[in-house]
Amino acid sequence: MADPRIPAPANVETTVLGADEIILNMGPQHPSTHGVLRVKLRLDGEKVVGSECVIGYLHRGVEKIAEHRTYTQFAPYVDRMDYVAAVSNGLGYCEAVEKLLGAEAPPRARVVRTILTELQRIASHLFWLGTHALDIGALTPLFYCLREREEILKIFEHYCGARLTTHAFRIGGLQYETYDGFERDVVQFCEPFDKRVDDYEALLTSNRIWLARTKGIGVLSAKDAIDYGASGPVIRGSGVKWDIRKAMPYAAYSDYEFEIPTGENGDTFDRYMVRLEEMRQSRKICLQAVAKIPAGPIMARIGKVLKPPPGEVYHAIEAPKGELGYYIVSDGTTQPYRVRIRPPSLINLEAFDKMVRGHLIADVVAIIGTLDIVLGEVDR
Amino acid sequence: MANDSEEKQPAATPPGEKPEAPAHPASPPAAAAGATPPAKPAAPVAAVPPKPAAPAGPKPAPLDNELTKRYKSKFGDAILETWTDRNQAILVVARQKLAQIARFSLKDEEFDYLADLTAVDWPRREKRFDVVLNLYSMKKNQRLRLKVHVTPEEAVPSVTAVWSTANWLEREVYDMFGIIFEGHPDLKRLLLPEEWQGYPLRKDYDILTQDTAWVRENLGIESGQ
Amino acid sequence: MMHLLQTSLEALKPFLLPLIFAVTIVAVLPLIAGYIVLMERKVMAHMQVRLGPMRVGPHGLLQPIADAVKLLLKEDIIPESADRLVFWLAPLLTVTTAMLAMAALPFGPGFQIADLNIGLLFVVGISSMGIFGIVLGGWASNSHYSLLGALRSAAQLVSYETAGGMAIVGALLFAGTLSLRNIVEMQENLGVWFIFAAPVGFFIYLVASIAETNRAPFDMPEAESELVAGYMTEYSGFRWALYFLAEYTNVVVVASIATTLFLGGWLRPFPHTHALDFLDEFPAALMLGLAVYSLYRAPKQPVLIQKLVMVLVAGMFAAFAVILLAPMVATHVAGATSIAMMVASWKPALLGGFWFLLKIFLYIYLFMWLRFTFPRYRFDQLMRLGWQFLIPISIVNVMAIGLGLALHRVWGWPRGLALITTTLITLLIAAALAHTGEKKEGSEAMVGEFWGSGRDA
Amino acid sequence: MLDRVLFDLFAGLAILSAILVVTRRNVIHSAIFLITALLATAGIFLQLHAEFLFIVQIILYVGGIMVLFIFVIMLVNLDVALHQMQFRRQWWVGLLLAIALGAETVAAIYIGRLSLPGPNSAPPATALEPNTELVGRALFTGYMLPFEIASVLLLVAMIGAVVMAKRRT
Repeated sequence: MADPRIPAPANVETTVLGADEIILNMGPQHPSTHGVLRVKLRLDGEKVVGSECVIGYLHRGVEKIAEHRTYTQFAPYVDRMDYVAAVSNGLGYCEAVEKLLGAEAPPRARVVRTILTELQRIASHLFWLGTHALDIGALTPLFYCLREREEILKIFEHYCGARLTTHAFRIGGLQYETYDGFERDVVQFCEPFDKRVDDYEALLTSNRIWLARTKGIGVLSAKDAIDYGASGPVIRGSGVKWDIRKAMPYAAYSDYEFEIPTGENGDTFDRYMVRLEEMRQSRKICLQAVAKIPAGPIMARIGKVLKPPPGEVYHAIEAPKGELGYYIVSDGTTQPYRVRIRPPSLINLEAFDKMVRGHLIADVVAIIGTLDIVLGEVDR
Repeated sequence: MANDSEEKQPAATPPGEKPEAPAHPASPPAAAAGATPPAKPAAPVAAVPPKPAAPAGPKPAPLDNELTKRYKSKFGDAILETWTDRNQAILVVARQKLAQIARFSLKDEEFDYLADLTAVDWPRREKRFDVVLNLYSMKKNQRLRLKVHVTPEEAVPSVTAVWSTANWLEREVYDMFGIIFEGHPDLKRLLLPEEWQGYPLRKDYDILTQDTAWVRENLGIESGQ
Repeated sequence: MMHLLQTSLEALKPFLLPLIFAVTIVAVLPLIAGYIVLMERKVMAHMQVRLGPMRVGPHGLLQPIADAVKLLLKEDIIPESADRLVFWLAPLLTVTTAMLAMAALPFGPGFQIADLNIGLLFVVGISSMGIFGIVLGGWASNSHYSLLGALRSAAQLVSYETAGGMAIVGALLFAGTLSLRNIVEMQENLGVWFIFAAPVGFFIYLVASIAETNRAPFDMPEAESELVAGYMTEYSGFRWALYFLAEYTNVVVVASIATTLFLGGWLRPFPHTHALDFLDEFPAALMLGLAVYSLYRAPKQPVLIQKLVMVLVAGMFAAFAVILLAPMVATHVAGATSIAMMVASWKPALLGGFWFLLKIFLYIYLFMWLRFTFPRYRFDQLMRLGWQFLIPISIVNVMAIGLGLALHRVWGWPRGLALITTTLITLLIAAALAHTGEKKEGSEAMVGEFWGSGRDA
Repeated sequence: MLDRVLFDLFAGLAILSAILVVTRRNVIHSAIFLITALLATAGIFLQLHAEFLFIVQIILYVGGIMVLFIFVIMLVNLDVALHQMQFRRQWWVGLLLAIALGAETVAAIYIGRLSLPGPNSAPPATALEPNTELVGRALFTGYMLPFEIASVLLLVAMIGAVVMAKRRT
């Protein structure tokens, strides 16, 4: 029964179901909802009239757990949110706590962190491209993308022992020194990667059917993108030139030059082009960073027991999915008083209803794909 | 604080107000520890001073710059306090005026992007909840944090009309804290099932408790670890 | 009693040979369908930087047998609320129509079940009845997804049959007869395959045949990502295998129609130019090459049993090579004995069969190639392509070929020149039509209404 | 002798499925039986060596019209409508019409009984020569005008259908 304190919403006219309007329930077990997302589609024939996302199937209460763990103990939980881009989650959390402490990672740690985060961005975009193309019916790109992603995961495994939920960083810097041959592996991956992205483009970009399935689908204007708080490739696809790595540089991004790709009319095709271009830019960053990794310590002197002075901080980084923000409140004890994580996937998903109206069922799948959501991050 | 300095703070940390070198031990303003904490969360109450083993970071300091002046001139006493903590501006505003302040921030101060809306539960305080809005201005590349102190019974005016992204964020705050947002188009739980009893992120909601009735009825298992 | 038996035997005499052919085809077809599935999985795998089935038999060669056994043993669920009679009938209908269409197809000069003088019309007519199986199957399983899938596939088949039919008419104008055997003989007499005479017709038929057999990039009915498995969702076990068998038989039927009509049936490329007579030895050489290759691979197999199977496969290929070589060398080896003469007389039949199967193989390979490179068309784009582009172009193609023939026969233009001009006319009109199609889409902002006009850049 | 057996088979099948068409409650079942009836008549055409008619019957009736029948049945979901209204009251109108039609056919057969072939005479021995060409030639020479009129009529009908469909969506 509804919460008594909430007045029944007056303006919601109880819509008598139109004669031919049907509710199609997509998910939570559906091959292309990228996780346990349930979408209630109101259909008129095959055209989507309205939609409602039901989420929470993967809610693990990460923020509640944070209040019962010390700062260092909570770090591995962060990887389990956006499990496709665990490294950048870790970077965001570690930098937020470092800000809380008023400490800072040494230059060498910051450069290695940048390299690993950019590699993770490429891996996340590769995974997105493979599954997105698969949903629209192109079977082959998936295997090319996973082949490249495998190389990156090998580098992660060699560096910190894990491939997916890596827990690669520690508050204050890095746990492990880079293994010898780290630079060689990164260069070995990045050198041919540009040609690889050309292969994907050859398969898809000039493909008539791919254009027919992505141009003009799921249009999100720049004004709406900002109003709906979209971030990352979703907002850049609509033409807003905003990237936290440039606006508020963190780690070692201020030392490297790279462009921010943007689309024109904010449809699925523009977001696809933006993400492809971002992969190329990440490769450029990695190559520049690997060229000169400064020597020096990899861990700041912040001691074993972290007791940040009371207060709060909001630190946001540019995760592959968008702006990943950490709002941490400290009460001076060793355990954070409150950790709030701004999930880019959840907030990008809000624009889903506006983007999907007027399209057909087949487009719903393309639109879910273009938002690049991961349900671990949406439900936390 | 190398990377922070590039982070353009409102009025780039007013000259002279630069927090002195963090050498001296931070005054122990631990709000939570204080018995009957005064309104200001950071009032220095003599709690056990944290061991200065960790380098004591910057402590919250009152903030006064053109931005706060413009807000104060427009809303006068509705702006209760202005702080800067770790180089980030915080405005504590009155609950009633939140809608107007939000619209003012969007229209005149061009904070066109609501990065995040959340809440913090300080059970020992009389106005128990902090509703926190993290704003960001694309044009000025600045962040601003609005805070509202609320008791569980009071309803917070919804800012969904100002920034559409607040819709789900407010639903999640209601779901986790039980704070009512009046004027919200469709306020119901976002993550937990609709019939769930209790608000998990409240401090008094222990980590092991579950809505055993709901679990037994829907999942058919005798819950509890 | 003996008299009655005698007369009935006499009555059945003319049906004996076709009966044997029919039994061989119906027996061999599931095996062929199984190996086409294996070929598809292997080709798909190699296109996607992976190996495909490698475990059952060497290089997965015994995989189809494993699949068949699996499908036989799988539980055959009939949904409780399904309409039992129609649920049982639907897959049966698709398989029978698919196999019935094989009746008129000339696999070789001698090897044809029935040379109907309405051969082509018969094949097209029977395969158009395949829609019932799909539509009734979707309706009978009484689930929302299956009904949507069934409706979509029915609409798709109807619209692409028209386009395919008109494309066939394009080639028929040259052949002048409906009997498939005569069509191939006509291509032999004219000395030109109809693909060169009516190229536009061939490509339209290629596209239409892909859509007609519900294969990607037109496989909307069982688009995995939205409708789960379209009309086949509720089927399982052997019933589902029937649908699968019907789909691959349809692929073979469509491939053989295209081969007979456009690629010169059982004809060897350039049958008359004696300079290329070595092509007669090509089949045997190919088989020999395959035998040597599998022998070379045999020791490399990890498991002993796979080594044996590989040697067996090599033996089979060697046997084929000998059979295909026999007619050529019979006269030299055994002199002018009756056996040698008989064996030599088999030459056209054997070689014809080989070339026909090779062309079908290449056509099906083209199907697979398209399937793994193209994403899927959305349903309304698919329908719009069918109605607003393919059908008009196929009609224009028929008219153009008619004009070409008139130019040649009445005004005495050289045949080559007439045909080239008419093909150019068709291509020009096709380009114009495609252009207007895009311009119209460009202007519409929103994606269209129910059977909307999604973008077709 | 084989022809005789086949003929009886096809004729029996046609009559049986025709009866089933009208007696089935389930719409789809009656549609299926209608298809079997049409196929049976096509079989009889084939027996008379009229292949063109055989294949046209299949393409036209079974492949074309019946597909649209089933399409409509599925779209309109007749089953629901079937249970609601029963025309119980007008059965006697049906009966009268049936009797009138029956009398008419019996009279026709009785009058023409002389020209009908005897019970055991074989079907025409000389098979028709390939009648596709015959039908084709006749259509485009002797009956050119009616052919053109028919095609124009069809065109008008198609355009009418498109216009009606356009206005509804």
